[in-house]
Amino acid sequence: MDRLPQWADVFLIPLISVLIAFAISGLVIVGIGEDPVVAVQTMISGALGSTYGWGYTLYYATNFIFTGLAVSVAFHARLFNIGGEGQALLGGLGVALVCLAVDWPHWLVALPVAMIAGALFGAAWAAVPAYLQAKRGSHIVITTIMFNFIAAALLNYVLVNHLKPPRAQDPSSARFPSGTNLPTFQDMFSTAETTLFRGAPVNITFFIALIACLLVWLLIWRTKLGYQIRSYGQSEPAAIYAGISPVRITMIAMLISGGLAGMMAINNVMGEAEKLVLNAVEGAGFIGIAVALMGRNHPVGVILAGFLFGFLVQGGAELQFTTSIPRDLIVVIQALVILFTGALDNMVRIPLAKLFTRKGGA
Amino acid sequence: EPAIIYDLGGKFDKSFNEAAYTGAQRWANETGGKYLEIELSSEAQREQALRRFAERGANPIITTGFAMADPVNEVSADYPDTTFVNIDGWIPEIPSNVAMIAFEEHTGSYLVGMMAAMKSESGTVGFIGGMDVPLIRHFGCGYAQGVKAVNPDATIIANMTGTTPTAWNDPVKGGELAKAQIAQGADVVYAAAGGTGVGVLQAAADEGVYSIGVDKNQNHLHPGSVLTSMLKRVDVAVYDSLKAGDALTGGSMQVLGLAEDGVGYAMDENNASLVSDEMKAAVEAAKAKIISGEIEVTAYYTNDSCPVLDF
Amino acid sequence: MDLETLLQVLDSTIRLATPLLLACLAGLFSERAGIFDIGLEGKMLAAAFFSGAVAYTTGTVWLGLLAGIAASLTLSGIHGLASITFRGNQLISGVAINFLASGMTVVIAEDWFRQGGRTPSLVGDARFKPIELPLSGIDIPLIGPIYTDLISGHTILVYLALLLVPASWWLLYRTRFGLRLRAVGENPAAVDTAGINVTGLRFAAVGICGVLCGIAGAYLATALQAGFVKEMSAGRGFIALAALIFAKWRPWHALVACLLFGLLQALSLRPDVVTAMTSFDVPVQLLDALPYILTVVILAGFVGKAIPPRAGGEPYVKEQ
Amino acid sequence: MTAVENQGQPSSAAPAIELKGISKAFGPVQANKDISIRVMPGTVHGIIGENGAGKSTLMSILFGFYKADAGEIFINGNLTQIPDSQAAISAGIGMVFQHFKLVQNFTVLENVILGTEDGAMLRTSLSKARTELERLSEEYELHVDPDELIEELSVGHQQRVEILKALYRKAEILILDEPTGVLTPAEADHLFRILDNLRAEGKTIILITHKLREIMHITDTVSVMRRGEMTATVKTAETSPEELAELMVGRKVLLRVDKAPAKPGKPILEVSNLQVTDEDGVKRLKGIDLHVRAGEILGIAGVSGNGQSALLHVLGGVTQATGEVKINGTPLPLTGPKANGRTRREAGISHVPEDRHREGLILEFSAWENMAFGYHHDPAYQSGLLMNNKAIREDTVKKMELFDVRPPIPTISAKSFSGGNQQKLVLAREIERDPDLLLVGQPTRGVDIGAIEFIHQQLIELRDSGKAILLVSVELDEIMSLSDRIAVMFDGKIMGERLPSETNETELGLLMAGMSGEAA
Ligand SMILES: Nc1ncnc2c1ncn2[C@@H]1O[C@H](COP(=O)(O)OP(=O)(O)OP(=O)(O)O)[C@@H](O)[C@H]1O
Ligand SMILES: Nc1ncnc2c1ncn2[C@@H]1O[C@H](COP(=O)(O)OP(=O)(O)OP(=O)(O)O)[C@@H](O)[C@H]1O
Ligand SMILES: [Mg+2]
Ligand SMILES: [Mg+2]
Repeated sequence: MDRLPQWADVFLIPLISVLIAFAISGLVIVGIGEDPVVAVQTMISGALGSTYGWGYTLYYATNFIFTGLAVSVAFHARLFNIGGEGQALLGGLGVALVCLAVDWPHWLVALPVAMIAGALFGAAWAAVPAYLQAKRGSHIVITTIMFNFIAAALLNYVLVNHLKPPRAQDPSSARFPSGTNLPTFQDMFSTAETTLFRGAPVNITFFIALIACLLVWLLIWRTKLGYQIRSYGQSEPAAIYAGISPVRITMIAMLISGGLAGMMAINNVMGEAEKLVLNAVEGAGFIGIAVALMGRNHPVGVILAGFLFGFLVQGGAELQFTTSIPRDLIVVIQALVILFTGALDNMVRIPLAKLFTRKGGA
Repeated sequence: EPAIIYDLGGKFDKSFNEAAYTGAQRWANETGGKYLEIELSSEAQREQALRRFAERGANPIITTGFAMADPVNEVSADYPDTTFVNIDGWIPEIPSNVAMIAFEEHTGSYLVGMMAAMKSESGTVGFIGGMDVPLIRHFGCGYAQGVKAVNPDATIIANMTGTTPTAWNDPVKGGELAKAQIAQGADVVYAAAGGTGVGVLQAAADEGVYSIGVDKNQNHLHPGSVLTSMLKRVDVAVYDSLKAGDALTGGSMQVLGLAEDGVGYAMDENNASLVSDEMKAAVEAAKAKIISGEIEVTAYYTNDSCPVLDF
Repeated sequence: MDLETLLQVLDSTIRLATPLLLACLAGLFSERAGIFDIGLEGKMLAAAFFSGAVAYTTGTVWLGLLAGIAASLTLSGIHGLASITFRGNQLISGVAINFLASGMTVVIAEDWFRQGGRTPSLVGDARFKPIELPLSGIDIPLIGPIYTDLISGHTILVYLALLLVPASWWLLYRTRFGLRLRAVGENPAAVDTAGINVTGLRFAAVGICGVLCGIAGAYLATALQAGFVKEMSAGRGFIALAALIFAKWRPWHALVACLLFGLLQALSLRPDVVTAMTSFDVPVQLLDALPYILTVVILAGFVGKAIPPRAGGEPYVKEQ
Repeated sequence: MTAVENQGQPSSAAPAIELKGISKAFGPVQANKDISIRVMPGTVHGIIGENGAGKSTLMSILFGFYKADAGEIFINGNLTQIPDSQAAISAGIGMVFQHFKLVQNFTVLENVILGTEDGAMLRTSLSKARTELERLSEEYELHVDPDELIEELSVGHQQRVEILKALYRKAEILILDEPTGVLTPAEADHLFRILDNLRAEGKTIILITHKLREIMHITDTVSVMRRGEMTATVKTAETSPEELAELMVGRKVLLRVDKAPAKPGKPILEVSNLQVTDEDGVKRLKGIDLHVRAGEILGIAGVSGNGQSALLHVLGGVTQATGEVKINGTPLPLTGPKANGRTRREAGISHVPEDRHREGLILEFSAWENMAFGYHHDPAYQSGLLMNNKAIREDTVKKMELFDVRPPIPTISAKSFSGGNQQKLVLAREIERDPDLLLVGQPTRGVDIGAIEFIHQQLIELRDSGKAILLVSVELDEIMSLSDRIAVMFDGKIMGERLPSETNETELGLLMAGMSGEAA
């Protein structure tokens, strides 16, 4: 097949794909009788026009960075972890159990324990599909989908029957003790005169997400383990030749992946809700697939794509406040971005490659 | 500019949220006023919606559903100049800028329970709740007491749709539950299940038995099949709150019962032929006795159980 | 459990199994031809909306059914374009289609009806009505009630779905088309060198999948219920997928799997029955999760191995 | 023995097949370059050529599986468009591919009718095919149970199904791509009887093979391909194996490597009763005994598919086995998690795999990342918790220079190097590890003459520095010129061992065909 320069593969194709997705979304907006220009303006001002908007955009971006990293680590081992949703749900359970277990004196003490618990629960939820893939060849895509549903049912059960405080109506846990409340950007950046990020849920987890990106980058491109993961992902026979155990790499990559997805819980459960609610993940596990795809499985790309999706979600919420465009339009845009950057990649790539070959040949 | 936040299920659930919407529309039509609104689509949006409106200076901010009580409690502290209203919820200590509104659903349900028992030929009636929470048991308990008051030998089949908020919006499941109850002999089915009730009422109409709507007047949905509706005047509560506007004060819990016309049963041309004069007379008599205290309808909340029904 | 209760539960099972069965057969055709389809859910949802919307607008349920099929076929077309023509990742395409349907149905519903993402209730001819089969109500012990309560009194789509089981079996195993379709899912190169058009065959399979998902969706909105509500497919596409694996990609097994999963759904609506049967409280959540758990067990190969079509999930690439 | 120009053939009858100017490229690979060929009806025409010469590609074009970039096809003298296999089948062409195109979980009958069903229902097709199959089986000695599943059949029987498929479609021209590569000698003999029958019936057969014996035995004419080009077409009766070999490899003189006599030392590798069963339950190795001493090269000759790959894989830790393997007197683990490439490397074994694309390299990785492949645990490549990429890059530059890898840029990806340079990368990585034992599979497959010479020199140098080398190659020349001892493998067993000075290609060829040396 015709070859493309790397920059075109990494930047141009996703860019064109996203633009096509946006163009079609624009048509949808026109189709429902709204003004796409107004929509874009609303989204931009709502998501980026104030520290409040930024506070939400970055909050969502934090979620998506975690799930995007989760998907991309698995992807490097050529494993398609579609179970980020369930792993993040379970991570939430782990975080909640830790937060409710003792009356934490200070968030600095609670946070590391909660992080470990979230990661462990997420990893545990990824472990079974990983084991079945590695040892019994069960297709990990199907098993992780199944585990998403099982996780939802499990969480439902635990919340309703065990974590719900007596007499409470809705299925959510008790509020976490105040010693677990993470500092928000409002706490960190407001001065005496001006309140910044007022009420926005973005919190210290954002920085943890960035650190996670750095660590994942180091892991994948700078450590032996990452080298082995990438080797296995590129070619299983070659990996076996080099003495890399497929079973071991499959397990490890999925455990890291599940752990990252589970860590998302410190953002949404510990940082935002400060209690465990049903469906706390809100599709972030699936959006992580799009984030990883668009970000070309690179942490920097994941940050950028996570930010894009954070913007879409927050901007989309604003649409609903100020225009009569339903929030679900954002789901449509997300779908189109996934479709064009993921499944219809070749539709952009093939003509582009032809274009480049023709230019190269001329 | 006031704002309304509808709970999961949406403002067109033909029931609870739609009642709130009706009240708001009435206010808008009468006063020409405008209001902001949003329909929640997930749990995690609750706080953001509250803050978003508070940031924009909306006042008062009216929320429907008990699940909003906790977020309101949280957020209200950050916006002392905004008044928040919550319908159906419960907070241990009500902040001074939060107005809580509750209804005596059990007394309203008692009346429709009486009507169900009088209408039933099989002696078996059904109750289908939405999400399995104390509030809905409260409905069911009042209903059961009403049924038993008319026919102490009556059988009451009670089911809940689910344990999560999706139970408010699952007409398929509602329909299946109704069919199951009808197959067990129920010939009047009371749905206290939000949007799920649409499926219940549909199934009852399909199977040719009677149903009882909830919250809003649902008699028109299937004329001739919906026996009546247990009115819970969320619309009135919303209308009153909007009307009070900036003057609205918080810090207290207001309970609306039969006396205040906060709850009741619906009569209109769609069910006129279904409800005989004797039935009406009996129900009206009971209503008066409840208001006067002569009849005491036990609230489920009293000790988290129902004297005449096991859930 | 008495006969009456049993019949009620089984009756409910049939109603709830029907959309699963239709979607499962849909997936069977697609996956047998080598195209994995995790977008069954999305196609059903889109079909549910468009069938409800058009049935309401025109007052004719048959037009609704056609609209549902058309909507589902459109999404199938996208899936085919992505996974056959452009040799993209079939799983990602499926994920995208699920998202697309979930968002689009609400956006269009909101624009069209302004009822919070639902259609108005369908009445009269805008719905499929139960059909009383001849002789229903006959008074023979045991057989009478079974015939009247269980077999008779369903909508035409239920009978259609049941008929589709032998029809699918016959099509797959007794016709030229079926032979080729199964072959293309096992070894597309063999089909290609036999002088058959792989692309055309796979598109045909994806098309059948679209039609069946369309019927499944229409059943939800116009037969099981009277109108569309947001997310009304409620994971049935994934349960159908699970049933497909459970059935090891075979039509008759699909019927059994869907009835089993339908029974689980019916039982989760009847906790009283479950409690009576098991004599302890089975959490409804367990019943909800059981289809998925069973599927994982099957996938793990502990209860007979489920071998998917060999060429499944891979685009057919002759030259690089 | 003169090569005849294929244009020079008398045109008394129209050729059954005539190809004119066929070209085909796969991306940068020019698989076929301006190829012309004529095949007369009622003859068996052989095609020989090295791996990757483009034989299969040419036949796939004739069968409509690939589309040629340029060129014309004439069938029985008529210009025929063959855009797809359907057109080829209608033109009376049948093909038995190197890798069979059968649906594994279908029955023989179903495979036979696939694509030529009569009508939309299967019933009539099936019963018709059953009768027809019975007739064909009788006529051509092609007996197979029509109701058996393909996956239950032996390879030989699967091949019969492929031939039956072609005959059922009334093929007048039958193409067989390396049909005997997977057959036992008895099966191969049977196949040749069938081909004889077919020729007697007036059918035209094109036979692709690597085996000169087969060419001499059955064909009427033979074409030689090299690097995508058709170098010659000759009458079989007028040629000899030697001449064909020369045409195939492209040089008159066999490449001889200058080397001093070996000075073997103590045994490094000792193998006894090594057995391997693959995941399909087929025994790949049926009890191998051999040893390699320090300072010598043991060459393993054999037709591919006779267990050489399995042997390399076991010794390299890729697959599990039973038996005993000792290195420097210490037994190696052959099963369990310890039987892997890492422990083999730690034991002093380096491994140049047969298939550099599938195993030896990660094509997407850069040259320097590939230089660490398999040796990523090397302490010299680490700095603390991380890998020392700088050290790896420096090491790579050094080794690339040493092995004259062009271009000597460590940052470009492996897939961007030409085949020869890719092979040099792998060799540099494995040889420079200074192993006690080097396993080398097909070291010069797809490699040009210059590089071959270089690679051969490197191997000799390693030997002279006192290392043991186990060389597996299908190229007899290579085996003859490099080895100090030659073992011939056939059907998972060592058929015999010879000294290069005391044997010749004919004798080795016989051993490779499973015949004992004495008969030669
Ligand atoms: N589908 C393909 N895509 C890309 N390259 C290909 C493809 N098929 C063959 N090639 C390349 O074309 C060249 C010729 O391959 P071909 O299979 O025709 O060789 P061959 O002569 O049959 O070799 P062998 O004796 O090993 O079978 C090789 O370089 C091969 O790698
Ligand atoms: N796809 C590619 N991208 C970048 N460089 C390439 C690519 N293909 C080949 N090259 C470089 O171009 C040069 C010529 O490549 P080519 O494959 O023609 O070499 P070659 O003459 O066949 O060499 P060899 O004899 O070693 O096989 C080599 O230096 C190679 O590294
Ligand atoms: Mg070949
Ligand atoms: Mg080359």
